[in-house]
Amino acid sequence: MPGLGTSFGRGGATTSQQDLANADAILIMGSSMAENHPVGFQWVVEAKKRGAKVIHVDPRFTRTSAMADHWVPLRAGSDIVFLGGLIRYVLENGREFREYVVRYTNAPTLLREDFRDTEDLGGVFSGWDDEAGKYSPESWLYEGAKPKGGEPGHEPSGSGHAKERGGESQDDLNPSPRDESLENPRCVFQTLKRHFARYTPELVEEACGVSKEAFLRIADVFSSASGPEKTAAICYAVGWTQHSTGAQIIRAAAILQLLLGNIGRPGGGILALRGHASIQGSTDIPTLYDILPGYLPMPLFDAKVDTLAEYIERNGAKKGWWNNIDKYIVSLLKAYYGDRATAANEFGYGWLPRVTGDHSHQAYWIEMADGKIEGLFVMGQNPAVGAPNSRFGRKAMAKLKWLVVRDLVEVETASFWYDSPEVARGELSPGEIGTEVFLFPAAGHAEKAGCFTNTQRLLQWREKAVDPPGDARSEAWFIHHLARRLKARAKLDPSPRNAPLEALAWEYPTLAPHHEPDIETVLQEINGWRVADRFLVKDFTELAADGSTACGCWIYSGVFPEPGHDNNKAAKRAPEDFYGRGWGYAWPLDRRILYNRASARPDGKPWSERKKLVWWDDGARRWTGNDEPDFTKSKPPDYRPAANAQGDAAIPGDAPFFMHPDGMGWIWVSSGLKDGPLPTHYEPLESPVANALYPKRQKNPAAATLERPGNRYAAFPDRRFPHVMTTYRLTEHHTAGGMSRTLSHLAELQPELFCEISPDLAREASIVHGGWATITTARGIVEARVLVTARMPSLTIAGQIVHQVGLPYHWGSRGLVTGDAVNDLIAFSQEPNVRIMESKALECRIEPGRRPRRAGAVEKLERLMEEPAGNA
Amino acid sequence: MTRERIPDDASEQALDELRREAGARGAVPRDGIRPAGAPFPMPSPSAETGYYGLPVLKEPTWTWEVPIYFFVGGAAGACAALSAAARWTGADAALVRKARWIAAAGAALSPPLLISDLGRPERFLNMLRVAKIRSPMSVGAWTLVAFSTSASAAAFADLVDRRLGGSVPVRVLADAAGALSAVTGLGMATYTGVLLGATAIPAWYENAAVLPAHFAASALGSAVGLIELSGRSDRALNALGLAAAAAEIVVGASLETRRGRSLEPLKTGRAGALIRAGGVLSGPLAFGLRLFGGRSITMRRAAGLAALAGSLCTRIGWVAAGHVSARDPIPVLNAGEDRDVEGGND
Amino acid sequence: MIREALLRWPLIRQILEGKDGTGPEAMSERTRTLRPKTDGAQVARSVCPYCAVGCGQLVFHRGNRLVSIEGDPESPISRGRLCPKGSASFELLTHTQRLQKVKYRAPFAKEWAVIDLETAMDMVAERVWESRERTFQETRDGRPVMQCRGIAHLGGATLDNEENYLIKKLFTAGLGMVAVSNQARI
Amino acid sequence: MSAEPASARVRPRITGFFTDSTLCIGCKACEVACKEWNEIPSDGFVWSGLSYDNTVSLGHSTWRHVKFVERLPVHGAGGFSSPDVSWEFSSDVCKHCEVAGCLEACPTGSIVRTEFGGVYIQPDVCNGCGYCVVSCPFGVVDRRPHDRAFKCTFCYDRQKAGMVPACAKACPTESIRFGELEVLRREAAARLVELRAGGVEDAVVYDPRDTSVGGIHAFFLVRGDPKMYNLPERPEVPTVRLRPAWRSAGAAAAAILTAAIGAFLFADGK
Repeated sequence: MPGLGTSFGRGGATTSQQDLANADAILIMGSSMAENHPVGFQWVVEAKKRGAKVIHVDPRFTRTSAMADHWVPLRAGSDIVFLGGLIRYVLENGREFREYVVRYTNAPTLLREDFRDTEDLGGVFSGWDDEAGKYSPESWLYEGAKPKGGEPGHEPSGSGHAKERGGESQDDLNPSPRDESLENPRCVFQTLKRHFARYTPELVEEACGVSKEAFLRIADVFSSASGPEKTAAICYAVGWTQHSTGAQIIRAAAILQLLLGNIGRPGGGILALRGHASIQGSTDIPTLYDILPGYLPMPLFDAKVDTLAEYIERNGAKKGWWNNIDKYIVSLLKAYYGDRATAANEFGYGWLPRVTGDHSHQAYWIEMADGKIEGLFVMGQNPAVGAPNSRFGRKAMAKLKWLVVRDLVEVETASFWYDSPEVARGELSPGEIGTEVFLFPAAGHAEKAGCFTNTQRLLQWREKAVDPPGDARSEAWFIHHLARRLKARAKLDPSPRNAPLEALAWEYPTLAPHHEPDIETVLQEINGWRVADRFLVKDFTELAADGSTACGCWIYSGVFPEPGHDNNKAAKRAPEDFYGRGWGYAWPLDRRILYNRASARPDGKPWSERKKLVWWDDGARRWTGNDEPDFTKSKPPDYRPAANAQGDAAIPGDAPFFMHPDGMGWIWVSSGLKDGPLPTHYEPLESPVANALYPKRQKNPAAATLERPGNRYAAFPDRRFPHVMTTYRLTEHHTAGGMSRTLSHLAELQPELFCEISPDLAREASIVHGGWATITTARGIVEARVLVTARMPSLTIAGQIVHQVGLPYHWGSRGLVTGDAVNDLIAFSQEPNVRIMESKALECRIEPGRRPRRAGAVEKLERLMEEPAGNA
Repeated sequence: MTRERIPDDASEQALDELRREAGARGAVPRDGIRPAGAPFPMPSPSAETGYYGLPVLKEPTWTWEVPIYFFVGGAAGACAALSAAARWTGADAALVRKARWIAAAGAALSPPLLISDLGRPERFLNMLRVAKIRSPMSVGAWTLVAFSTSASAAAFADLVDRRLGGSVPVRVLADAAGALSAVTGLGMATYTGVLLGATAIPAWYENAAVLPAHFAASALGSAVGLIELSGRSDRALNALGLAAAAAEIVVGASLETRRGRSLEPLKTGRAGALIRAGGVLSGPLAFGLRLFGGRSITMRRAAGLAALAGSLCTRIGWVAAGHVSARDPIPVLNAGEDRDVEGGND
Repeated sequence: MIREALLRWPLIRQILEGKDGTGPEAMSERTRTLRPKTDGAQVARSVCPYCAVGCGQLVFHRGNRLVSIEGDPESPISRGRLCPKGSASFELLTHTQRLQKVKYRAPFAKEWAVIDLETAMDMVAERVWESRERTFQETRDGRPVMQCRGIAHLGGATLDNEENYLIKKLFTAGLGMVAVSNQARI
Repeated sequence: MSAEPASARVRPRITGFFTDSTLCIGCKACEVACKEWNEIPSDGFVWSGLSYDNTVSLGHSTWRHVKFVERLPVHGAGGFSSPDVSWEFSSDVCKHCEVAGCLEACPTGSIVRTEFGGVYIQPDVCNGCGYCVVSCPFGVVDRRPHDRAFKCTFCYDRQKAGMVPACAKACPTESIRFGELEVLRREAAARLVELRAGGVEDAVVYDPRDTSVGGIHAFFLVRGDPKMYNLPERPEVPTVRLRPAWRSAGAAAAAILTAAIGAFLFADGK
């Protein structure tokens, strides 16, 4: 989420799917929306009917391209060059929305003298430390800003989900030095111009393989949808995020949209298309290691935040919304520890575990491989085929003492000990695997009540229809009854470590017939209440820092303002307007389009009749319009904060991005990202192509390869793995297939794993359509049917032909239809900000025929790895 | 109901082999395996090849009983007609009786054959729920019912008549039944041609006007053959045999001379071979044997045998040709461009 | 009596009405009284469990059994439409391969065993307690850590917000687990 | 032969499908929604290699079928703007012909014309004689081995309750429109004009009304030659061959009778 979070203030899609219908142009990139979000795509079709131009940029001609007005194939992993090219095109041709840029973004803000750009330092920004392998971002700060508390920069253990050290760039400044003429060479605007000066159409052609003509046509179409009368939207998905530069690709899109004035306005915005029912929700209320609900950071051991005061001082901000962090963390602790959380014990802050390192998925999986993890819970996920380097992952699971899997069917994660490829290949055998496995039947979506948060931050409640079959139960039931047992045990053993467990507030009424916890009481706890009388709070503005309120997730506060099912706003089903107010609940405070203050001019009047959304009603002295204003309703456009005003009071009436201390949209991110204040093109961790911009910096220096036996990489260059490989989903299946391979009506639609290759590659490698091919990377080996198609073009990069191999990743060893797990080919790797793997651009080799059976497959791989990489 | 296919090497080889076959023949009608996937590499769809060259039509789902039924029903029907004709012309009563019994035998055999082909045999009576003049299958069903009843009634009455040593009312009844069986019998001999002709399958509907006459001639030929083989050698039968054979020669000649992609299945492959064999056996061969056999009973019986064999081949061949024809999308896609349909829709 | 019997024979109806046997006269009792299977079923307002578009679903059920799952026309996002996966979500909940009992595999065992739910819960609680006892760290160089490193969790993006909340509350705030993760990234 | 073809009666509100391929995203929701509602089994897990089409054709267990017409994409041009069809999707279904071959062929009266103008196989009546299979000019009706004939029911059960057929309800992009036939035909004409104006010159409406089929209640808007989608140029209802066939039958019968009588009179005349 930090790509969006650092740019605008919140790590969520800025717009809603319906609003795409209002766009004049839509750029879909890093996503095949028609294939993976078909029902959401109806709004793109709606926009087409209203005359919008749809652009799809993707290595493959997909079902989305088939519906687009423009499609250009680009080389997987060259996205920042393409977007940088668009940014340069806008700047060079004066296509930016000038007044928006000057008034609503930090483009005019001046930067420090000592900042050095990648263009000056051959591929790194100032502050890079080669030994430590990380940045000290002090020189990225605004001019005159002081780093706050101790040495600047990020603790390595921290991750980008949290608003870490939020706003250090602004606190001591009021206001920051700006040059609204945008002429000052040290202002963000000029720095941006210099930074992207080399991202020319020629470079785009050389690095992306996109013809100059095609690029210029698209640049013109997209940047024309800007200004008071027009807007353009951008849709992306994991085609952008699953890269070693993932967050920065999204940053590039954010910069482009800020320059074109497309944030907070109808038909504008950036729509992040999430792939799971509640992936947004599972970040808002995280099952992640580095944050607490509502994007509050977990206490980092290295950050020396041993006391609550230190935590608030470090993570709060004097200006902007994060000034309220004390209220939110204290209310959360009250929700967690109830009466046992008192001012005397810092509300139990000391009981929270400290983050002492990288505890993210891939990191702890490596610890698992080293035998450091005893037990693992897996709920509704299937890492044995769904996680990167699943071959490494399955072997790691064999080192566990015990494993608990909860799912609807017996997934590969539960059965790895007897039917994984490793068993077939003789690498593992049940007799040698000491892992104790518990496989629990889980309840399906219609067999339990609860809410998902969809891709546009909308909480939608599901009513329970029927009881789950047999011993199937919900995750809530499992956790509740596990908690009961453990707390009972903790009572008997009052050691310090058991204090938090014992203190944990856990009184949820249960319902017949299975003693399922009453989920609405949990949602009420998330909404928050006054501790004294348990009156539910209206919303997070009622939360206090003195322990008088409890709230499980401040950004969701307001979803359940009064008792009774009728007041469960997530369950509301009476849409009143186009944006669907009255249907579900969009955080925060039911606002459907974020930062919509920007849909009005600085003086509060709409930019245009055609694109009006919210505006200042001078008579009523309040903001009003077609959506909930994402702004303090009573704050007039001409409001100017008093010197040393704090919190929201420090935000002027014409600053739409009020989560930020300066209330501006951040073209420049001086704090919060670990790999630079601006996006820069680096090649993927595995690439057959040299970095056309920075020969000395082939790949993102801040990204981690986690290279080790079992997680090997191709060399550069590497003739063993000459082709670019990318993975994707098909409409007919879901992720690794756990919810689709067992369904006959889906399985028959895509019954076999196949690879898509160009006729050129087929000829070159003498592979026949409809036959078999074996695809190998430094990690693994799979076989697939061959679909030879011109939809998967080979591209000319820097004068040489680069072939791309496309692989959907839905198959595994179980289900009605089976196939090799493509994730065996993907490497563990970490984008620096969110530690996501790079699965969208790797290097592979492809040969005709099926892979060897049994042990032969591994032998083939090992023989290949012994060959010299040589020169490609 | 779902079949799971574990892609092990054995099943893969089977599949590849089937794909090769499909590539050669255009389709493999086999459970679980479809013509799809072949031929490789895939032809891209075009106005010329249609959708990846896949069939437009569905193949007939009929089982082996159907052509046999066409043969038996036709022969029996023609027999009934002959017996009636013989009776009216005051020919030898023994001949009439033989013909009646052969017809009755065929009439008894036909329904089981037809019923065993049904997907839901237990529902065969539904054939009598309605009477649809525009449905050859419905007309045929009613014809079969009428024919089976009348033909067996005629034979039975004949039996009773002889037991009682001649009783007028019974003989009247027998003759009435005989007459009815003659009319419906002629229906049996011809309607199967209409049944095939009035379908969407090019090789069949292109011969809508030929098939009924063709099947009738073939039915007459086999009827004559059956009666002769049962020990008769009347000159009249031989004359009728000659006539049937002559008609078959005409039909065969016309089929051979007509051209067109939709007629290919009638001339090539297994179906073509069967149809040609049938044509030769019941046409020139039968004709020659009768013409040059003079008064030789053996030659006439040989001719009768040839006609029977030919008739069977013809029925099997035409049904097989329908399968082949249904697999070829080209005539279906381009039909009607040059030809305006005879008769039209009244 | 016989008249009724005869009138039930479509042929008679056909003749009396002078029809050709292709219309109502040929319809069976079942056809004439045909109704959709959702007739009289109860409806639960639900949401599709696959991707994050968040399509509204109507879950039809009768006597604690699912009847059908369709799109919810009132949803401002999906307007009643569903993709193939959403359309298949009835089969997702009703197909034969769904688990109904807890399966247990003892260390080094070659077979699954089926065990009782409550027993399984007791065993899991036991494992958690022991692993936590073994791997819990209260302080590091005199500063609080309160961390249990020996147990990890994966999953959440397919679960409900309330469930994620309870997981984080028990595992992190209660047990001190830090290795908690799910699919969600950027 | 009866005075008028079975289906030419005037009926109340006639409904239809208008499948607009230019709006289809090839998601196959219609196939699945149909199978889920009508409880149709899967018909096998065979990878075809024909683009993304693995159900390959309509059949006894596939009543909606999405075709994937794959050609050569043009760099820079999306499928929508491209002068050539680059990757076109089209959801096929029973055409519910105005004059329906299967309906006229059915000997049991199992196949009936409903009050909505649809052609419906009564599952409790069909005895699986298979004659409708060879009588459908579009190759839609199919007999399941050792069972009866199957095809799209036009969701007769849903229509009776005023509900939209399952496929049309699920379709995410309104590529499958359901409604009053004549209204849909007008909409299709308008859509065609709009598309042509927008530069999609190769768009055509497929609704053969000048043949004996007399128009179809489930008609299509496709790009390029309909034959690419296996849609016949001039489909004819098989009953147009009844007259020549029966004429031939009559003549043959008469000939046999005359020949027989003649033969017995003169050859054996005593």
